[in-house]
Amino acid sequence: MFQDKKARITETQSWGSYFLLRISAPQIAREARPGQFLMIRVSSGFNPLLRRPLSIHNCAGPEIEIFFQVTGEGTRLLSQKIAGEKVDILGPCGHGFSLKPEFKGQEIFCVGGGRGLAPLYFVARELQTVGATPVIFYGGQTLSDLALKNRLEATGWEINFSTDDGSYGFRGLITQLVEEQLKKRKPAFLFGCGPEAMMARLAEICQLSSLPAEFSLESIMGCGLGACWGCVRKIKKGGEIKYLRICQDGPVFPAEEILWSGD
Amino acid sequence: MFQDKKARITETQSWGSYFLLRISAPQIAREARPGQFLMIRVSSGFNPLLRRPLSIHNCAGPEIEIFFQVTGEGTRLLSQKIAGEKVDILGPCGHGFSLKPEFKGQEIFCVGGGRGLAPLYFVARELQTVGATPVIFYGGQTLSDLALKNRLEATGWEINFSTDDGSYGFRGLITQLVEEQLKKRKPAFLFGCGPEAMMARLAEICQLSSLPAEFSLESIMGCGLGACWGCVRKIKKGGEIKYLRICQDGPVFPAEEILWSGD
Amino acid sequence: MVDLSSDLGFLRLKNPVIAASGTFGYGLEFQPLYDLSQLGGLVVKGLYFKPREGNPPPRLAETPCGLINSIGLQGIGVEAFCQEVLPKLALLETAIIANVCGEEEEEYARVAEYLSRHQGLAALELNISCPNVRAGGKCPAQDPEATYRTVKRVKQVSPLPLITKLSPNVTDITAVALAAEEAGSEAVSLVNTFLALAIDLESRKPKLGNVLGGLSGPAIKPLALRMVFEVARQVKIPVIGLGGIFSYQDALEFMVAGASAVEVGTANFVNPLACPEIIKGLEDWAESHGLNRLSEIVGSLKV
Amino acid sequence: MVDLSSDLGFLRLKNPVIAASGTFGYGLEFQPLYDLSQLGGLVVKGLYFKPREGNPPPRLAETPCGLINSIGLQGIGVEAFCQEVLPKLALLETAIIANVCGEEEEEYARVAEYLSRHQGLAALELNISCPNVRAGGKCPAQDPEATYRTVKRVKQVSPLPLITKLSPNVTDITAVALAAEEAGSEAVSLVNTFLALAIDLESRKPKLGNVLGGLSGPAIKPLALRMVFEVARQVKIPVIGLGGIFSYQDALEFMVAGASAVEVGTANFVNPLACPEIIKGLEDWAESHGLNRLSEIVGSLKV
Ligand SMILES: Cc1cc2nc3c(=O)[nH]c(=O)nc-3n(C[C@H](O)[C@H](O)[C@H](O)COP(=O)(O)OP(=O)(O)OC[C@H]3O[C@@H](n4cnc5c(N)ncnc54)[C@H](O)[C@@H]3O)c2cc1C
Ligand SMILES: Cc1cc2nc3c(=O)[nH]c(=O)nc-3n(C[C@H](O)[C@H](O)[C@H](O)COP(=O)(O)OP(=O)(O)OC[C@H]3O[C@@H](n4cnc5c(N)ncnc54)[C@H](O)[C@@H]3O)c2cc1C
Ligand SMILES: Cc1cc2nc3c(=O)[nH]c(=O)nc-3n(C[C@H](O)[C@H](O)[C@H](O)COP(=O)(O)O)c2cc1C
Ligand SMILES: Cc1cc2nc3c(=O)[nH]c(=O)nc-3n(C[C@H](O)[C@H](O)[C@H](O)COP(=O)(O)O)c2cc1C
Ligand code: FES
Ligand code: FES
Repeated sequence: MFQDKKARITETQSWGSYFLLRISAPQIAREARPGQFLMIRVSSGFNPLLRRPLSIHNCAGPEIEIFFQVTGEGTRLLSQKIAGEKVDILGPCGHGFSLKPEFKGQEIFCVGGGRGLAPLYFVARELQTVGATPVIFYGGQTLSDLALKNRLEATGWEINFSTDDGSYGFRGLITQLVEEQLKKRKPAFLFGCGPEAMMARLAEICQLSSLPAEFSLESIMGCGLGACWGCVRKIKKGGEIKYLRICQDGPVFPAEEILWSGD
Repeated sequence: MFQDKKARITETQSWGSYFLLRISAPQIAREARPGQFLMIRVSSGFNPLLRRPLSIHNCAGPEIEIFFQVTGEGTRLLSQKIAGEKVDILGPCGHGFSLKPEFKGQEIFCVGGGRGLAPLYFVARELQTVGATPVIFYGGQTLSDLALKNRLEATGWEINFSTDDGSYGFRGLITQLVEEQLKKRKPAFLFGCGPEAMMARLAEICQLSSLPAEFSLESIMGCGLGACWGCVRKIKKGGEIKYLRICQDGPVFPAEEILWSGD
Repeated sequence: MVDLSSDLGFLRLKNPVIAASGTFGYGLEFQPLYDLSQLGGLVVKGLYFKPREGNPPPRLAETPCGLINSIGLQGIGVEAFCQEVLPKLALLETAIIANVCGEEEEEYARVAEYLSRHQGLAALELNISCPNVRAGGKCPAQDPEATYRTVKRVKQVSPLPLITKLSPNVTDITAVALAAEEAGSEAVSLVNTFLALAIDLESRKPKLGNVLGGLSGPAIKPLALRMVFEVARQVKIPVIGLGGIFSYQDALEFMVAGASAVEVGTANFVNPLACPEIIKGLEDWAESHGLNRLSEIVGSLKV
Repeated sequence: MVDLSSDLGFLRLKNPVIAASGTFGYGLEFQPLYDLSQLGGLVVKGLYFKPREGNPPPRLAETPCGLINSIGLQGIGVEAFCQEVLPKLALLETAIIANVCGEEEEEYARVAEYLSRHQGLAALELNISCPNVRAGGKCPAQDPEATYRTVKRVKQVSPLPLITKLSPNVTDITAVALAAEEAGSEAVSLVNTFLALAIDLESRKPKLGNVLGGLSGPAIKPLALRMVFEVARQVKIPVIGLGGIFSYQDALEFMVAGASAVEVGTANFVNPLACPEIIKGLEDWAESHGLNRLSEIVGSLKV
């Protein structure tokens, strides 16, 4: 865990409301694991006051990447940063996805909705290095939500796209696409990230197919360090239901431990 | 009085900590008189919260100019604006310098220290149009404080420079230079703006020489409209000493009405 | 067309937006910028019986998202107000409210009584909550009994509807609100400013000539909103909410928390067009949310 | 070398900077980022006797220059704290202070008594001022008598020096401070958070699961500074100041206003290195101002 107060942005890319920043932060990059996240200070002033949690989208040598959608003032300010600017980053925070030795030779589904693809790119890359085969599912409302399309297509991985309006890939929900695929193939695991409703439905599907899965959850965060207890959510752990800290006890949790907000 | 929420900056110039912005604000420019000022919103957020009062440095057709020194966060933010950006300006505020018909054919001393020259450029230009002869006194600690040197020298006016360290013009205080000149010539009036101590000393000199004078005063301002009574200062008016509003009853006051902070 | 009006019972405002006392001068200072008849109402600067000198400058200091003031109610007094200002204000098509001050109970009564004898006022706002005048001492709004007494006394001498303005510098603002209601106040407005201190580090002196002052602006919004919510659940008279309202969204939040109308203070400095812009924003919001009457949302917070 | 130490009488801190309760976890969470032995002290998260579930989320909401929290003191309870956490904290070369909570007087006493039986604590901070627990009800720090009783009771059972943490949600904080002093508290710390509300306009629901929460951060600094100034002039015991301290300048302002030491809360979230940076800033400032002992500036405000 490091606070790099002067991490330098080396590259920026954007697609509509989606942005990708590449940032030089060698200490953080060295420790980063897929599913972990950063706490980024978006303003040097007091508005917004708190850092913003963003998944580590990729690591390349001393550099890390973040991929995010502008959803409010904090992400808007971040989106305005240009290459050469410094940002104050804390990380890597939390516990990431479980990459198990037995994944070797197996297919692993990585299912992301919109900005939810952020942590999955990193996990897919790591899966490859351990000899597993990532299968990407990438859903959005419309083509412009599939901001990472080209980047993903360049990897050579199998990618399944869906859009609600059919403007690209399968017309419908990404969960339907996963469900269909599960009729034909037997992945060893599923990693998911995206809107709550999407993940809840995915969890159901996984349970029906006895497919073990992990999801990366979100919550408003104070510290990102496990110190403030502001980010909690009800989690089933060892039979008990408790408020656990998303930042420290997560953000990645096994599907069976999560209580979905619809529950 | 207008609030122009989208006045466009058309040109910027800077010399070290001094900045000049040219801004298109036709309604305000049409009404502006020398010695009046603007209330400028320097941040679209809440820090700093209040507008900053800045003298009207010049008016040219639909455009106005401001000339300022960075002294804190507000002026720093303003200094970072670039041509093309919009600013929210309120003005023209307050009551300016008295330009009397009897000035015609007379010499008028315009004495400014550092950023205090801001309102004097406009007044000198107007003096010329009424047939008076502006004589500029421009003092600073060192050469780099004489940011407007080239601009002034281009006007053809008589300019008397002083610097504390002698790096340009007379070595010493601008007040000494005025005092000396007053031994030789008889201006009809003096307009002054600058640090409190400089103006206080000038007022003394004027009194000794029976030279009528007006000074532009500063104070922290809330509204600039005469509504909050936050900007007051003790002023002698009709025998009485009262808290008057710098923004509305001033910012320009006759020398004899002002109580200097050293008094 | 959405109905924006706010019916306070004793007074019907064309819309719920009122310019707050002390931030809008005697009302006419903003006239050059827009037609004041657009406003739901306006409260003039606090009035004592006699003219007042006010506090020594500096009188203003900025803080994070806030402003501390210690004007100390410099002002022209009721006589000059009624002669020189009120006749002009009376021509406006908006509710004119006078902010009534006093060193002690009797002065409040004298001011209220004097004002009531003149035409043009829609209501009085009883300023028993100004933190800027009594050095170290308390203001009546910091004590339910003093509030009760002052309101009662003013009601005896003035037939005008009374809005009692509450102080946030209290342990339990609902007790003070209930005292005002009980004593016959037709409404309460809250909050006045929070007692605050700012220090200039290098000189080690207070930034304000009066040492302490009152904090206003966005910084206090969540505190004011909490108090409006608490008071609105306790009293039956209408509540006027204020404290850090800068946008129509802020105004709506106060209404959702229980305010029938709102006052806009410090925002007038930052954005002199704040009031008309908020009114426009409320209208657009109500329209886009399919409301017939904006007042439907008053007190609609789901808890 | 400037002497940064702060002598509270019952406790000598190596420097006046203490990490504030609830913003620094059980202390060890910041260990990966810097050596905690740099700190003047650290106050752990509020402790009840038993483990506590805390309030329903969302538990945090941002406001202009501020943060509202309603954690509701979720925590592990004293037993787990003394077994699992305290032994590790005791190894640090900094003053470890436990924040003592209770549903009622007896629980405060039980927690204090339990903690006193263990090694490693330099002092207790009595948290009678948390706005996040009693729905609608008051906390002891909102009443001088309740404060007196609670402090007295805790002093009976615990030999540890006691710092009573005061609530800003009161009419007169000096009365409460004096009550704490009178009951034997060795120091007071102020302020805890200000009771606040934030509303999500579109859903018309409170932003926090618990409806109300406590406001902290830069927004409250001028209010906290005023209260520290008022209290420091009234009590003889040392005052620990907090509320919106984000920089060494902020810390100095509290000291000039009368605080012998300061606590840093919300700033730890925004800048996890806030505490060591403030310590460094204090040192540099004292040096550049030619001070031998930083404590010379305590209470030096010129009024
Ligand atoms: C561990 C973690 C990893 C994340 N990774 C990414 C990522 O890689 N890319 C990405 O685009 N986004 C990610 N997010 C979400 C991102 O943090 C929020 O979108 C961002 O904080 C919103 O800030 P804002 O100031 O732009 O919006 P705000 O104005 O603060 O909020 C806009 C809306 O989003 C809600 N919101 C704010 N913060 C959060 C939050 N932390 N969780 C859920 N809802 C929130 C608000 O209540 C509001 O409705 C992640 C969140 C977490 C907790
Ligand atoms: C009528 C009027 C006209 C002015 N015209 C000009 C001008 O043309 N060019 C120019 O450079 N400056 C001018 N000033 C001064 C200018 O307004 C201040 O320098 C500016 O507001 C400081 O803002 P800041 O945020 O940069 O500094 P801050 O951080 O707010 O303050 C820096 C320091 O300046 C003091 N200060 C802040 N505001 C004022 C103020 N209004 N008057 C006196 N001291 C203040 C503060 O107390 C502090 O010590 C004028 C002031 C007035 C009242
Ligand atoms: C400069 C200034 C002067 C004020 N004068 C008065 C006053 O005369 N009477 C009064 O009742 N309130 C006065 N107030 C308080 C405001 O009316 C209002 O209650 C407070 O500022 C909170 O609202 P805001 O945050 O919108 O400003 C004054 C406030 C400011 C900033
Ligand atoms: C998330 C959070 C949790 C807190 N928990 C506690 C607590 O357990 N005990 C306590 O006495 N104060 C608690 N506080 C209050 C702080 O210690 C401090 O008094 C307050 O936040 C003001 O200081 P600040 O503005 O520096 O944060 C908490 C504050 C926050 C923001
Ligand atoms: S964000 Fe502070 S504990 Fe999780
Ligand atoms: S700045 Fe408001 S009256 Fe002068």
